[in-house]
Amino acid sequence: MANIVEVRNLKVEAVTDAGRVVTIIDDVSFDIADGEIVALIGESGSGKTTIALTLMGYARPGCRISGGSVKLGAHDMAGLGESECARVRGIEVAYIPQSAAAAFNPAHTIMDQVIEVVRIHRLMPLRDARAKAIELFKALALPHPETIGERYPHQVSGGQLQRLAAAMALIGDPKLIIFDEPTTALDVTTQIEVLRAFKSVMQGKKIAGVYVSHDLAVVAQMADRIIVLKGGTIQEAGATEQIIKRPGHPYTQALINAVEPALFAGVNAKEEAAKPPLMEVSNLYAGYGGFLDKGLPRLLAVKHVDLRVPAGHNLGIIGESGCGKSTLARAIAGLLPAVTGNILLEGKALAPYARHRSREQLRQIQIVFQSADTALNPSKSVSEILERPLLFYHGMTRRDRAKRVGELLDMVKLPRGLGNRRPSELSGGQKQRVNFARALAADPKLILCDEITSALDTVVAAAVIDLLKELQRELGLSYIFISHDLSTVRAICNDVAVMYAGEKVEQTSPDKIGQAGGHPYSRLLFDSVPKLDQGWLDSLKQDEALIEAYAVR
Amino acid sequence: MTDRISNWTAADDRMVENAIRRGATRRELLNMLLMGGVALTAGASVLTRATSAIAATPVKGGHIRAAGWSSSTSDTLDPAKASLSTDYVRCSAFYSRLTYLGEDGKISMELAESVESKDAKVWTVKLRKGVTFHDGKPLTSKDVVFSLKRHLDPAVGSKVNAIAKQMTGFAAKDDLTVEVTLANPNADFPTIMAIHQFMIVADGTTDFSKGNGTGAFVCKVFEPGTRSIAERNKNYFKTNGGPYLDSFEYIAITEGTARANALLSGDIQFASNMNAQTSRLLENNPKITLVNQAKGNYTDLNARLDLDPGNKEGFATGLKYLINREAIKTSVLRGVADIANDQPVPPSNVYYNKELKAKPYDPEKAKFYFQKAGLIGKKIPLVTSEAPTAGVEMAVLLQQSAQDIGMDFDVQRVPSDGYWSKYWLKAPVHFGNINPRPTPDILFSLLYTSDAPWNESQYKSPKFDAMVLEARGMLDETKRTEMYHELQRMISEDAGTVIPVFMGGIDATTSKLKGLRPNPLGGSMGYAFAEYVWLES
Amino acid sequence: MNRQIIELVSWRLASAVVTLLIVSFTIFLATMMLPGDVAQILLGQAATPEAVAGLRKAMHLDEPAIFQFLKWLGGLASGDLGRSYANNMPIAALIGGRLANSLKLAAATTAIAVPLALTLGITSAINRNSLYDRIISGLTIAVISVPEFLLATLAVLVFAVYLRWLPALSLANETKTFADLLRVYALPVITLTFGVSAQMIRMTRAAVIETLNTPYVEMAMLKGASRRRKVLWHALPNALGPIVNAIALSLSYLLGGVIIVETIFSYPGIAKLMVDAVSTRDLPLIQSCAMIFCVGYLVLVTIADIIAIVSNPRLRT
Amino acid sequence: MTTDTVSPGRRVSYRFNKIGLMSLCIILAWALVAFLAPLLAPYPVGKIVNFEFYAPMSAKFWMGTDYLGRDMLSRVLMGARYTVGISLVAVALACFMGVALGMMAAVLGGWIDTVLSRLMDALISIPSKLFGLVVVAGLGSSIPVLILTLAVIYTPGSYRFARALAVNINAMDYVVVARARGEGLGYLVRSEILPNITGPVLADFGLRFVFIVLLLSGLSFLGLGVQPPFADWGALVRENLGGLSLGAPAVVFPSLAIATLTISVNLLIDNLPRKIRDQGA
Repeated sequence: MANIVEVRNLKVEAVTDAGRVVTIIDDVSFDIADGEIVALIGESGSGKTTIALTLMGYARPGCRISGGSVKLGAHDMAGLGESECARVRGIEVAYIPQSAAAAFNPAHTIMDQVIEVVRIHRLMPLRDARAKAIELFKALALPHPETIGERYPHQVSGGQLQRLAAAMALIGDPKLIIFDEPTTALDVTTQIEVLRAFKSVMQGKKIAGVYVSHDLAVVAQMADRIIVLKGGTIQEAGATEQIIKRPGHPYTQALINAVEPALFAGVNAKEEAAKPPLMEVSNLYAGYGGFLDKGLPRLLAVKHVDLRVPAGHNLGIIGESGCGKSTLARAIAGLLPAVTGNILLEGKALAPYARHRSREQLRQIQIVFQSADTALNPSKSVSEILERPLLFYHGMTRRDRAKRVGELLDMVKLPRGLGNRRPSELSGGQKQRVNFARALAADPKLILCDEITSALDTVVAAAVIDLLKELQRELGLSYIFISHDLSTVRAICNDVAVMYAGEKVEQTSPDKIGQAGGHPYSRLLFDSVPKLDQGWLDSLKQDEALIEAYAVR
Repeated sequence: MTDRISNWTAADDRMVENAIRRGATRRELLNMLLMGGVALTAGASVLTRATSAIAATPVKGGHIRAAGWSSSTSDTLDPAKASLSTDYVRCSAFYSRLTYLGEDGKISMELAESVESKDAKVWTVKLRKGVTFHDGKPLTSKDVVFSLKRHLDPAVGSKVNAIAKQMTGFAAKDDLTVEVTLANPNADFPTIMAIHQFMIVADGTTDFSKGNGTGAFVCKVFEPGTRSIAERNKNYFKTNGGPYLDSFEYIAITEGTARANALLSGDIQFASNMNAQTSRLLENNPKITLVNQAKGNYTDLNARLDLDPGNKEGFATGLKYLINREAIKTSVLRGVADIANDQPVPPSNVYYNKELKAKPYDPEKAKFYFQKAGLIGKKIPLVTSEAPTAGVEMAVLLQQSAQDIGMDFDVQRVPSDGYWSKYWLKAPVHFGNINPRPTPDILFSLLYTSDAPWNESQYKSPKFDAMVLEARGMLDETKRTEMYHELQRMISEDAGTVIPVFMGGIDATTSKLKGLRPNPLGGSMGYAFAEYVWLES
Repeated sequence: MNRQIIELVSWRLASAVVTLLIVSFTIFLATMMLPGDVAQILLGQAATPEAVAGLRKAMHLDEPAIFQFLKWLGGLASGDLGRSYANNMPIAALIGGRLANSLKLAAATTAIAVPLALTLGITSAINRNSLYDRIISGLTIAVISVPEFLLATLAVLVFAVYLRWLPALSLANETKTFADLLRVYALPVITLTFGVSAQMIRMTRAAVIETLNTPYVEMAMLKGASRRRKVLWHALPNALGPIVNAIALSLSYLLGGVIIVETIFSYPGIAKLMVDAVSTRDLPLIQSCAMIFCVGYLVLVTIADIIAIVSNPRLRT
Repeated sequence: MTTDTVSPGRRVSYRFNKIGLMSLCIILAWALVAFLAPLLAPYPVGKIVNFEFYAPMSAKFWMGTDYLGRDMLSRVLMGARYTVGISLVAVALACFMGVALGMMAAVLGGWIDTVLSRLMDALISIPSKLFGLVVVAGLGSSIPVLILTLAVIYTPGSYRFARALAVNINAMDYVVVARARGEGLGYLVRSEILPNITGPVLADFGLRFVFIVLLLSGLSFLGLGVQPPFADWGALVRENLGGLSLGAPAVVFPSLAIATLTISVNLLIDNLPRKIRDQGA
């Protein structure tokens, strides 16, 4: 079988803002055979997307292909000029982006954008192109294939857009398609649909592919071969089966271990019922927008939710995007006042508005957000960030604060020297630790963790989870742990509440979730989490009715 | 010797021509030529050439656009309310006065056939026959009574209410005869009637926007704050002379530079009130003619005679010798000024005392007087502002001259806002600014009699007061003239007002526009140029 | 689509009334703060207390000011702008011709400045960092940085005084033929175009470049799209909102901000009218002018919003 | 995308590029001139030093003389004082009011935001030049009146700009965290929001400064600026506009002074170091 892609000694350099040149891809070589799908796997910053883009002769602004060759069929993409590359792009090699929602131009109809490649390269009459696009829509199992093209991007769901992006890539009959984390932004139930559509089209058309992902389980379903990357160099390459079954490199092993963390071995479930609950929420309603006649907000995001968190226990809240889990956290923290319902902290009712709560009450509940980037004030140093709650809640002197900051940094396993840095000088994992340390500084009883690991790479996320557990043991904290990722929740929670469309549909222990007898939505959610098993996707049988009822396509 | 002169160019020709237009005397002109290094005989021939260029015969026809410098939505065609130059120009074109003050400062009759009085108290005005308003209505004594009487009504908002108050009785004796009774005798009544606001409007007029008068032009378009278009009045009562133009448009261009540029680009044919600096842009242009306005406005330095240091004898006289009139004329006002002799009647006035010479610039003499007053070495505050024209520059000049003789003037420059109410007339030594008035009587009773509202130096002289009153009622011209000459002398010698120069602006026209002359009532030929100018074909 | 626009327009109408009331009252207060009143100003030097009082009485100015203001406001509600204090003419008549002149000047400038600014802004965005882009940027900065009156005077000197191609004055009523029209409007339009388009060029360029950094433009490039296509088909429709907004703000300046141009070219527009009105303390005229500027601004901003909605499918439905 | 390694481009410098540095130098030079003007000016500002008006440049009068024969160099140097001084104070006032109110509106929201925003909208709809004219013509031109008028005119723009920025920052998680902690308005505004909008606010400050310089010179052109014999640069240009066709240095130099200042500020904004520009952007 001939190779469609031959990459030799690829080197990519980037210029930093300070003007320094750094090598971000170093000495990478690999081949892709006709019709073969090769996965590039690694964490963020590993250079996987950068490598994939060089196959299109493209380096993002600030980067430059500085060495080696990238043979794509007859062309060396590393050596072509901009206009020559443009002639190749779209017809020989096509790209499916991570976020189709961002990659579709909001100002034009989907059809216009899908057939744009035809227009640019004058491949065929536009009428034929439209017919071909509709064929592709059908092949990708899109609903209303005849008319979906007339819509605008914002009128279709994320999962559909992702498939439409595939149609956009396929329209020019490329020999190679680059998938750049195409399902990362999707909910698990949606992801399955999309993966299936991709797989069937690729198999049908015998097109070679590069599948860029950080998710081994997903890659296992799609790729023939896997290349493991770290820090811009290849760590290990091999057939999919070999990599997931017999990883050679310790880094690969770490990746595999992080996919399915162990279940939480919490305290005995029996004991907890006896204790008075730390936090009790009953019949909570919350939402956004102006108020309607009956005193309910225009957009009700949380409906009739009851929760109970015994001291020292962790409650996981799981659900897909838009299920109201973050709103629930905000209502508890008093950021978004609950419309009705009670929030009791150690048996005492909390006011709906944070500003009506006492400082002591506020201190006991802390909230930690998903995106460490936006959760830390970029203009302050780590010490300043950590000192504020110490001053605010505890009125500590300057010296005590400095001492305590050191202790807090120790607790979250960060070097003390980091105190002088600003958030922009920290890595994602470090930021999330600072974020968490700030919550700890208050000396709280309950920490609301809103998707705190979602933006982190799997290995880093696993380490953060371990830290959380450790701190809980030492400090006797309780967490309300909100996530869309079932395995993470199961790794840390005594109890898991499943939310769907604003309501809590089920609350059970982590080992029982998704088992027969549970709520059907929980089962669907459980089933949809990819397994590190090559045959998982093909063998997965799901209840069509269930998907119809719950999956947000 | 031939008429050919070396180094004599067309530009010099124009300079001489301009000078003639400005009203320079033959003697001045010859001086000018001499300064240019031209022999007297040759100079004489140049002069002839220039004068002949002026003495062309008027031609009828044509249209011009003329620009004043101020205009607003409050532009009005009601002569009683006229306040901006644009109002004066328009009213002068559309209405007529009973009398007219000529270039030489002499009164001629306009709507009146005669204005006579035996005692200067009761005045009989006989009107011309056959004069009609633009709407066809004939002029009668009722119109005159209406026009004069309305100045007394506060609702009219007349600008000359104060002057009009001396008229106490109005009687239409017959259709063409009006009798006006004054509170006190005033021989200047005919001159007062030449003031713009006393123009004659039709009896009972309330809407003045039509400009229905008896003037040389009929109002076609009047847009306040924008423009007016006037057409020649075919039924104008004056049959000899103007108006020559078929029509003229009058607009305002506030910016001096913009006015000059518009004239240069040919958009307008007449630009009024250019200052010395802007004139420089125009003076070497063969297509432009500059005409000096009559000079009557002045900025004066006032030492109050009732306060220190003005009450020390010799101080005011010292100032009169210390002020450098020549320097003010040439450097501050760039030549556009006449040397004045410390009294308010300008040379263009018939009653001007030619014998009264201005005191020369003589620091030593000034020092003598200051020593006499015991003021050498004392710090004397001198209040000035931008509000009186060139007040700051004059103060600075004086300060420099004073330093040379050991006098210490402390120039206090105060804001122009509120200058007139806060400092003028009040500070011991300060600057003032006075606009031209048509008669010496108005000037004297406004500025120098003991009860004068604006007695700038607090000059009080019973002899002066009595003579002003006597002169006002005096019908014998010779005696009156003598009295006015004496009054001027008294002011010049005794009052605390130092009047260094009379100032005036410059009107600029295209060289094709002829007939423009200075007039004591103000620029643009006393604002009545439209009737008198003509366009060379 | 229509519902959205109707909603916007009706919301705008409602808030416009509030805004107009605020502006009107602010202007009223400001006018009250000004020293002197119309009677005093009209009398000038001859303003003795009796004379002022008499004239005030005759002009019905002796009523309390707030009463006059409310009367004017009431008149406005029935479409009557009242009469000018200064010359007793109906305000509508005073404003009519002037407003038409101002609108003509604004329209002429818009017709030239907007296409010019869009072309230059977009082309320099396409050729970003090229020599062309740098020249345009340099020129726009230079033009923004120079006072308008200097530009205007220079233009007069060059085109009217030296070259004698164009008239130095723009007397709006001089236009009998189309050629006249072009000549009369040329200089003020050139001056205004300079000032107005420089801002628009910068804004257009910035807006286009900002959209060029979006993932969908990167995607277009990965589809093989040319620079032109990226800018014109992908970036521009999405940059339209901010661009139109910038244009609206620039154009709102053309109604009331042209006082200097009106002064230099003796153009009888509405800005000069308002300045006159202020100098004579002509309350009804001041108010009416202020209302016109305010309405003009609101109309432009609303049009900009409507264009932004129509051009954006997300807002359209 | 979050990375778990510190990406190499993150440490950015406060260094100016060449154009930025040059602009900054020019601006600082003018500021220095404004400060030291009375010491630098060779002649008194109002003094007629030469009987020739519009004199050309000479060793005695470096920038020639003006329409009255006053030394232009002295006038331009002193003009810096008025132009730079008045504009700077006015822009500082405008930005202070605008930013303070804008942040307050963004943080408090609700009816305060609505009322403030509506008020500012109303103010913005009055053409700035006319507003300035009305006030200055009415109250008379003095330096405090000029400063206040200019400040009021440019406050709504600054308000809108600051509010838009602050609304974005206000939605950031760290502000939400601070709210959840129970922090008050003062802390939120001062510590959480302000430090993160300084970059753009600084750029806006510069831009507004340019507008104010130009508006001030426009007012001077209409005779409503600084009153003679003192003059800001705009007034200097206006006074000597008659000399334009003579090519008099008296009109060229103040024009150049305005242009160098405003162009420098514009260029400085365009070439601000990344670190400052990105602060909170």
